[in-house]
Amino acid sequence: MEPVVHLRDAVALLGRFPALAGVDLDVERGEIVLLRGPNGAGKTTVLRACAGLVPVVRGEARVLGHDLRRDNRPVRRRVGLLGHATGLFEDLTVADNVTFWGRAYRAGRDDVDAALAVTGLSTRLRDVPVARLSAGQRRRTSLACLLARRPELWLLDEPHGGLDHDARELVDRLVRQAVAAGATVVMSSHDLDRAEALADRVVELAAGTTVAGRRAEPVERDERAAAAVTPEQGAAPTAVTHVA
Amino acid sequence: MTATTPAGPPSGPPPTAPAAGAAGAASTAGGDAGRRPPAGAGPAHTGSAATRVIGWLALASLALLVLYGLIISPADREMDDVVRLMYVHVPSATYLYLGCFLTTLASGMWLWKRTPGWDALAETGAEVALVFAFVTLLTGSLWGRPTWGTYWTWDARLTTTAVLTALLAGYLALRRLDVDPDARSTRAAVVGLLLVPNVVIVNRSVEWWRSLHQSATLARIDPTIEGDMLVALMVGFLALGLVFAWLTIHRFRVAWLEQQADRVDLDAALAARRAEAADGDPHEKVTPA
Amino acid sequence: MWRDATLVAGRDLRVEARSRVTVNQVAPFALLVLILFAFALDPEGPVLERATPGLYWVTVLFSALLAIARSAKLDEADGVRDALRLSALDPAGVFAGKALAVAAELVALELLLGAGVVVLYGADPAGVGLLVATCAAATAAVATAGTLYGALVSGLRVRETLLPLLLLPVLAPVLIGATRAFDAALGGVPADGWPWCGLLAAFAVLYSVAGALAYGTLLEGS
Amino acid sequence: MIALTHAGYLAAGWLGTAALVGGYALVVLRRGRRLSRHVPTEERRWS
Repeated sequence: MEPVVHLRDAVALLGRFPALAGVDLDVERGEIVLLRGPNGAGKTTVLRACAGLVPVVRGEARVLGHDLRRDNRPVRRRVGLLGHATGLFEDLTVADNVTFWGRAYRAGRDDVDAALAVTGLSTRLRDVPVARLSAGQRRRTSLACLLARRPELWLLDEPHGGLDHDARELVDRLVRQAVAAGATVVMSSHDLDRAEALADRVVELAAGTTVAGRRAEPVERDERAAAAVTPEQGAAPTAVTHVA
Repeated sequence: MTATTPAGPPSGPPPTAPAAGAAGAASTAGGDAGRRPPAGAGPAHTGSAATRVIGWLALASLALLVLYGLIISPADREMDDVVRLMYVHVPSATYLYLGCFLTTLASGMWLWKRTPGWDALAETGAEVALVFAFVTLLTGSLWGRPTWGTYWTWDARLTTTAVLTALLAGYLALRRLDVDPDARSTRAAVVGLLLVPNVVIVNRSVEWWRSLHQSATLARIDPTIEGDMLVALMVGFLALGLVFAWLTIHRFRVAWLEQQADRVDLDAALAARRAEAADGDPHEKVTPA
Repeated sequence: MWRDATLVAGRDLRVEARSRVTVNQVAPFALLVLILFAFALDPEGPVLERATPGLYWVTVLFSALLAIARSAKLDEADGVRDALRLSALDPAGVFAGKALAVAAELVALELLLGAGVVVLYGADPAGVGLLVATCAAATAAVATAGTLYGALVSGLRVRETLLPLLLLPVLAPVLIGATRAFDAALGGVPADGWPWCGLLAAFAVLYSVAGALAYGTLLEGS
Repeated sequence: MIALTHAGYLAAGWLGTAALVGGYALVVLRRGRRLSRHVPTEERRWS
């Protein structure tokens, strides 16, 4: 079966800067893949490129069976991106925000309510303006927007960032539920212990290129510990398989 | 930047006929130059055999214009010697509109085809048009002072030209921004596409405004031009047309060079980033802005 | 498309209702401009009376710039543009919705300014049909063109200065048309005003079509 | 006297035009020369 994500030597630009200088990435349906690498390695840009938000200007890029370089429209509606930016309207309440984006994604009333309930936003925080929320609460609101649209491919950029322990557990639980329901997940994280426990596989990026973790490479479990202890050896080939 | 165009290889197709329609000879010459296969060494400037010919022809016809416009042709019965400003004013106004038309056409084509040559042509048209707009306003008001007794009057044509100059200035301000080149081109193309419709609307409304509101407009003096005066005007059209073509081709090549320079930068940056990945220490890596 | 338009318009107006920037800042600003004009031109003389339509529409235009900038800013917030691009919303619908919301704010402003002109300048509203039609057409023209140019400059660091530079020359015909039509309605012959109404309507149609077609492209070019 | 002032307007118009167009032409030429240094010769497809 065709992989959900297939990038081959993909190049993408931020302005004039080649944020991606040749990324290889293959993700099969139902996988949870962790992108790992130092700041500026291109993790965020890979996720945005997979969503069709950053054009891939060289190389191959196929997501959910569509060529991103030809037409990214059918892809965009089937992916969900949880980014650094929340995409929320400060003056509107949590419920207003989730309802608006839910309707913008053609989600039903029930999906919106369910998403609010699952993220614990259906009670006290429901009618609070986003401007008054903490960073973690905003992240939860974004997560509710993502849930409401029920994407086939989840693209999570630092999903654990700025969250307390309970909220991190919530993220992990939602990810596992989504995968159980047939979704695929690509994520980046600086909480490596937690993320690697969640992920099936790690792909290592450095300076906008894939340095380890291509599908074809042999997978060895033992290297994970070494990589976690000395993250500055990010360029060293490391591929990890994990049973979640 | 050429490489960010979604379709087509980053090298992009050759520019489609710069100065298309500017002047018959000029457009074929420029087109040939643009389509020549990348063999041999190009010069270190934007000149070519064709532009040198156009340049010399332009200088010669400008000399002819001085001869006819300032010496041979007679003074007008009503306007006296200031009529000689018309030999510059009328052609430059015409080429101003031609430049705007070029920008709108190229903007539309860029939005459709997304080939970098059209983007360069759109920028070229607007900038050359702005130069001719200044010439038009200068000669127009200098002509107006002795003829109408005032440098400026709310004449329909003058007002239209003034608004058009503001529109061109806005368009070029948008083009000068240092942002993502592809996004800038797209935004500029939308503004450029609306340029001619805007001019038409402004012209209609101003024309109407003056005729409805003020019956006693200054009598416009449009004498029937004939004889040597007609010849002088025709020479003016020829000379400024050659100047327009020369400027357009050169400016187009500057825009083309800018795009190519961007692309070269991309290749260099790509190589640098790959080298960084191959042997880089993560601690030395700089986070991109 | 219309479903998306009402969704977006509802959101923009809801944000407006919550933040009250138009009510608390733009509206007082507009009235202030009216008062400043009275200071600049002798309020007792005939100048103010003759200039009333022009002053009215100049004030509307400047206030509209504020409303348009604010409307555009709403969709350039962190991540909102990405979310819009990922959503199933029709770009034409988003454009229509934003234009509708701006138009609604403009209508409120125009009513307020109309009252201000009557009270402060002693204008005598006659030819009500023409006045209403002119307001409707001019509002549509300003809202559509403004939303399009607001999207054009959104996300740029220099948007505050660039928006007036790009938009005001474009709106010059609207100012002329609306002023002439008001002139005709207030003092002259209403029949003279209707062609101007037609011009304004044509302008609004042009920019509705252009905006609906271009908005998706502009959303992409981030 | 009037003819003289007219000559002034004329001179201002013609010389101003020459300055504007000539100055712009020089700017364009110089930009072209400067940029040419940064672009490989095979991309300068004219001669």
